[in-house]
Amino acid sequence: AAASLRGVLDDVNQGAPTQVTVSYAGSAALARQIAQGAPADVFLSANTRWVAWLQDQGSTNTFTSQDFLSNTLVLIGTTDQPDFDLKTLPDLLDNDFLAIGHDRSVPAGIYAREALTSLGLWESLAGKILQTDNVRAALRLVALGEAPYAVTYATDAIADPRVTVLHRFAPQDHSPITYRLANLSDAAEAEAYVNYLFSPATRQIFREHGFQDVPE
Amino acid sequence: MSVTVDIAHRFQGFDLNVSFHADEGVTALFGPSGAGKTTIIQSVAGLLSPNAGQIKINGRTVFDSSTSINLAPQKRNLGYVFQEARLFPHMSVARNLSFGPRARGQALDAAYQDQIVAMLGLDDLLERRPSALSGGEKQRVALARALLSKPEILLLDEPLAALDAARKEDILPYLERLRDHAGIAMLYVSHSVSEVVRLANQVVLLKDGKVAQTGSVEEVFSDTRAASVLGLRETGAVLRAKVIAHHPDGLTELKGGGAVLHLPKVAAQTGDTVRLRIKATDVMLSLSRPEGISALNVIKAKISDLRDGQGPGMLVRLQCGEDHLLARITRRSAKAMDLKLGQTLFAVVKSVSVAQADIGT
Amino acid sequence: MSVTVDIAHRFQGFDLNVSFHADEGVTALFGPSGAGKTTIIQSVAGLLSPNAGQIKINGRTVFDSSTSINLAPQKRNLGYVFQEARLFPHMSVARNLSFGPRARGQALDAAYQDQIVAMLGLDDLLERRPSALSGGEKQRVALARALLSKPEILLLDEPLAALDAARKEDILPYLERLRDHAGIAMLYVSHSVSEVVRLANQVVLLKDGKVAQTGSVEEVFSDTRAASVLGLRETGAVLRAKVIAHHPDGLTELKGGGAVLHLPKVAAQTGDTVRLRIKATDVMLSLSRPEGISALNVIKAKISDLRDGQGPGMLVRLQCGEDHLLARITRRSAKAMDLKLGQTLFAVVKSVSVAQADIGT
Amino acid sequence: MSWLAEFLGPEGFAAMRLSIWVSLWATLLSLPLALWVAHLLVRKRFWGRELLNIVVHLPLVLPPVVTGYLLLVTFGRRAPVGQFLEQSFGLLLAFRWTGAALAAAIMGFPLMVRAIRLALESVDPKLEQAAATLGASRARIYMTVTLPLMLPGVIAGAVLAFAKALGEVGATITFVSNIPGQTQTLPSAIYAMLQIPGEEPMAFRLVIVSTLIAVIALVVSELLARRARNGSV
Amino acid sequence: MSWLAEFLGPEGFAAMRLSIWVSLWATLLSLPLALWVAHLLVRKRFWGRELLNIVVHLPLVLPPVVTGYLLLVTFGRRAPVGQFLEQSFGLLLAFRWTGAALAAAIMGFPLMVRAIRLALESVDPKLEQAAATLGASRARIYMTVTLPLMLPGVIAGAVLAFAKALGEVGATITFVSNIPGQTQTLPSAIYAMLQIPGEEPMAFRLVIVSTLIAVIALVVSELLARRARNGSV
Ligand SMILES: Nc1ncnc2c1ncn2[C@@H]1O[C@H](COP(=O)(O)OP(=O)(O)OP(=O)(O)O)[C@@H](O)[C@H]1O
Ligand SMILES: Nc1ncnc2c1ncn2[C@@H]1O[C@H](COP(=O)(O)OP(=O)(O)OP(=O)(O)O)[C@@H](O)[C@H]1O
Ligand SMILES: [Mg+2]
Ligand SMILES: [Mg+2]
Repeated sequence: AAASLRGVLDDVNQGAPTQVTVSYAGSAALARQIAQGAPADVFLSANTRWVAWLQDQGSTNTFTSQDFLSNTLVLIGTTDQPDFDLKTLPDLLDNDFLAIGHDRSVPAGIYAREALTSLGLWESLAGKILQTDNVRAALRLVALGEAPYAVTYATDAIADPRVTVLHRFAPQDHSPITYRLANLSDAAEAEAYVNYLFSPATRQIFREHGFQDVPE
Repeated sequence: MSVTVDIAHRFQGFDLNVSFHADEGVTALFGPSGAGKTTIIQSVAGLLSPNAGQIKINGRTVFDSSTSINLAPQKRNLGYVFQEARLFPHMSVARNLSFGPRARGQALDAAYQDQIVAMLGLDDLLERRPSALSGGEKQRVALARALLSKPEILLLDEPLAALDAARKEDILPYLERLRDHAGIAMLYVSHSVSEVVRLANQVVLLKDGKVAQTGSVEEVFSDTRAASVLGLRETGAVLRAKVIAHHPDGLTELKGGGAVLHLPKVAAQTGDTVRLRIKATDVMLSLSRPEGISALNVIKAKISDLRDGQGPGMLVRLQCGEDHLLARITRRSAKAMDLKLGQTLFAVVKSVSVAQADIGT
Repeated sequence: MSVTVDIAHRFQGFDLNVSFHADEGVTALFGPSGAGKTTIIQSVAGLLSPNAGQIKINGRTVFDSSTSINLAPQKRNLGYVFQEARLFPHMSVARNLSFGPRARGQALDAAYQDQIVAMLGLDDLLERRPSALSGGEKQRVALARALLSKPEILLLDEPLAALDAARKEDILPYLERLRDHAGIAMLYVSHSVSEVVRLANQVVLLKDGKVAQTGSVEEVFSDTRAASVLGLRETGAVLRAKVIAHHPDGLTELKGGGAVLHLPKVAAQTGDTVRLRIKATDVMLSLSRPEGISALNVIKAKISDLRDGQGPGMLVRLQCGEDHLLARITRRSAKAMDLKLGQTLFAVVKSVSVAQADIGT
Repeated sequence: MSWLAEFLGPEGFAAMRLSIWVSLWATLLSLPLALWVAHLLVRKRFWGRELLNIVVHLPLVLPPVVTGYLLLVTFGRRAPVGQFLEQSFGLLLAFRWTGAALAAAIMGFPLMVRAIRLALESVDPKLEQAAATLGASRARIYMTVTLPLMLPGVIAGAVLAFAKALGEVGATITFVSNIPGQTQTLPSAIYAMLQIPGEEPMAFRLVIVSTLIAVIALVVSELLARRARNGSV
Repeated sequence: MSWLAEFLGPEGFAAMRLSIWVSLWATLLSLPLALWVAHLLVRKRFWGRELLNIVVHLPLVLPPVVTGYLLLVTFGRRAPVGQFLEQSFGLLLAFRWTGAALAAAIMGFPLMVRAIRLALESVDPKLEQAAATLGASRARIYMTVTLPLMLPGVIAGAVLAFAKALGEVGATITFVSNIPGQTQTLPSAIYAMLQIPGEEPMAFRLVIVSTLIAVIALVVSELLARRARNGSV
């Protein structure tokens, strides 16, 4: 599973019907490993592109995939600013940085760029953006006070008490944020586990962590 | 056991070009610093491949530049005492000593080892590391290490240079016995004439990478021409003498040079023939047979050659029986005594002035 | 310039405990392998801190265990020729030679350097690396390197051991000049008696880490007790003689031991006093003044001591004028001649048997 | 040990055990090869020597992910070499601890070879010559003279490789993934934990354990090296 | 150069230039410190020596992310040391190439120190003694005897550190992030490329360039080392 799902998934798996072993790594690494015959039954990707890539490889016998979770994008900071205005962000930054995931390789970074671009802010933020190798690193920069702001998932903001959400991006400003699940095996246990993941009780756990159901 | 060397090698600014044959016994390589002694020995050992030529050990070609034969050192079955000790720094002295026998898969010859260790005074050093040894001690260990590997050929590069006279006196008789009884060939590098005369059957005189002279010790060192190479003090003759009797007062009676000689106890059996070196400077001439003097050895002789040296001295060659002696005297004495070719007179040699170290058995 | 040493040091299985004073000139450290010579020299150099004691150089305390003074080697202004050459392998010979002057910030003394280089025959080696030198060449470079740093104290640990007689002959006179004119103090380790006698003003005889005897060369080497340490062949006496005249036939006339002596040209001015070493084995005794013999030097003497040695020999001490001589003869001769204490007789010394190398100017 | 298991949690404890195991194997297995490669690089002149030198250094130069990626496409279960090894020897590397050991070994290899090379270069060939004149075969000389004399360097190389193996995450996680109990080493576990805000304390527990293991390895190596220098025979 | 810029694209080319720059600085700046630390570790006996040894090895043992994290909390803009450096010397490390150089230097430091240590240990103190008796000061001895004799090891250490700097990504990206043109080094760029499906070819272009740089460094170092061994003075 994508490393950023760790935490919530550990909670979820407590009640799983079967014994689940999770390998947390980057989506790219996992996709490639599955293509090379990794003994994986279910692949949870933070990123639809690597699921599509894996499907193209055609290296697994069975392959069914479906959207799994959704998330929202937020701007976080360290202190609560009730009258925060996103438009002033370039000025607020002054000598400081906005942390986002890498704008081409990290999903949250890609969404962040899309959002900021459609809001007309991307250009004016040039040179003030820190790109990290995963979204949690962006979060960490804010948590440590190294960067005053970051664009992350809402779920990340919930997970870390040191940060507060200053702004929620509207879903239409960026492509839909979807986690995708690929079922790679026809084993009954895999089927059961997938069903478990979609069960209402499990969904509730995900929601508690800030995730959202995929819009129909 | 024998070694045949015929090699040429070139270092920047130095050309080696030598050819000699070393039979069983000791062949001394003698010559000034930088003459090429070590280079020759290294070639025989197989540690240096000369540019051209060939080397045979016991008739077996171990190196030949024309056929590209070059036997590895470990296959040449030799023992090498390096000019610098080259002990294994990570092993105790004892381990250094047992290295050769182990490597050759020989059973431990404890008696032999004890003998060597005692002779070289290494008993107290066995547990030490080489780094905790004095210069002379290192050299002794290196010698012991080479001896203990029981080689067919021994290459000794100034093995006694760092040792005191007393210690040399302990080691030389052993090397003599090795020469006489073990049937091995030794190449022996030394700057000490007395060592060479005592040990060597044959001398290869080197100069600037060339063989200046080669032959038996008697030939090379009795040659009046060799005097310039050997230096004033070392010129002398070698004569053969037969052991007649060992007397209870510690003197050995010998017959040689047509005369009866008395020397301090010579380590040889009655009837054996020994080699005596008598330095030219140790021989005094007298017109009449001297009486009432402390010298026991008076040899009647005939002058066969008179040769002026540089300086105030001259060299007198004497025929005594079938052998000859050299005497170095001043020209003033020669004039006073009116010496002439063919004249008969008496050579006086103090018994003890025939040094122990100059007796080759 | 002087060195005062009073130290104790303990190695596993070896106890050093020595005390001596070395004045301007050459002090020889003489003794068997492992006696502690190098340990002493290293202590003086500051490369080894003895367990206890103190060392003074020119009156300045450079080491004192009680006050924890321990001057760094670089502050002791000395030159050290190591037993193993210790050349810098990454520098050419020329660079090795100029290391000392550069380090001490001395201006290059080209004339001096040329002189040393020529004396030691290093001209052709200057561009070489130490790894391309023969054993003797390395030793010569090491000696040159120490000399060129122009130290106040010279520590020489067997500096000539790997050299041939001819080369030694080139170097010894230079060391003599250094001793006589440069006013520096030298500690000189050597196993060669002739080197020591020729060079040293004073001898410290070491045995097992203790000073066995100390004193002037004359005292130490003429002492019958020293014979056991020196070995049979090296026992002898040293006597002072005055140069009377140089004769045209190359002989120098001297007066010493109450007699007139003739030696091959001695390198000293008329009127100078020189030191002659006469080995006990080179002295022959005669009851009457011998006639018609080649030996020029006959000294009238009185027997002052008769001492049995081991073996067939004995040592006779002779009083001649204010000096004394030692003669080594066989007991058989002594009996035949019926020698007694106090008896007057004649000592015969062949002129040429007083070796050049044994004349200290 | 139980307090340690408690301190680290079951996953962390398993990761620790696996990491030690993997690092030891990686170090021990690469040692002979490193000795051989160092020997080739120092003592032999052959065509391709410089190439070998470069190949050995590559894992250091390339980002670990790249090394992991190359390992995956070479030794993966669908990859030619991986399939060959699996079919011929039943040796499975991908997604096994064996693969983690391979990754760690490769990442540490340049360090190990360099240390050994330096040590070999400072062994005096004159001593090997002396051994040869005493009749020792080449192999014997290597075992009794060369190797003991370069032992401090070999130990240094081994420690570097072991330490590197303890810290290696990029290539390992890319090659064999991060499967708890199977391929999750200490550093992979630390990596995963750092993904969860608030898990830093647990991550730092693992870091401390990792450091402790390294300290033990270092101290042991220094002792061994000291013994080697003073001579062990 | 323009063909290279085309081959790599502007971002890749910038990353290459930055990487060379950062690696050179990392190597050159850590060299004196590594010489000093190696000297302390080999020649001095002091309290805390073992501790220093461990600290030096830590970057090797810890997962790079951890090192990066520790750097961030030490040298970050809000961190005490970082603030001190910024206020006192105007030296900003976080999110700058200077920080990338620092991260690379620290990651390569254990390798450099080890190589230098090994070399220093094999310098014969007898030669230093000889230099001392010739009147050379300690500093002079170090410069003219010790350093030249250990030069092959120093060069090896520098090359290892340089190579490591060329490949370091974990600590760098964690400490200074990945700002194209400012802190995006070659390995960061490669890492990012490998996360994007279909970008492998570009990643491998960068890998090739990275390898080439390393090859040049290696060849130069071997030449230097050979000259050093044959003696350069
Ligand atoms: N580092 C050491 N550890 C233990 N013993 C040592 C050490 N160095 C020297 N020794 C011992 O101390 C004694 C004196 O050594 P030293 O080197 O002073 O002898 P030396 O008189 O110079 O002998 P040589 O003429 O053989 O050079 C020897 O017995 C030697 O074995
Ligand atoms: N590796 C080398 N490169 C260049 N010249 C060398 C090399 N080794 C020796 N030589 C030179 O070759 C000559 C002979 O050297 P060799 O070591 O054989 O002399 P040697 O007779 O043993 O002298 P010594 O009595 O001083 O040991 C010397 O002039 C020396 O400088
Ligand atoms: Mg030689
Ligand atoms: Mg000594």
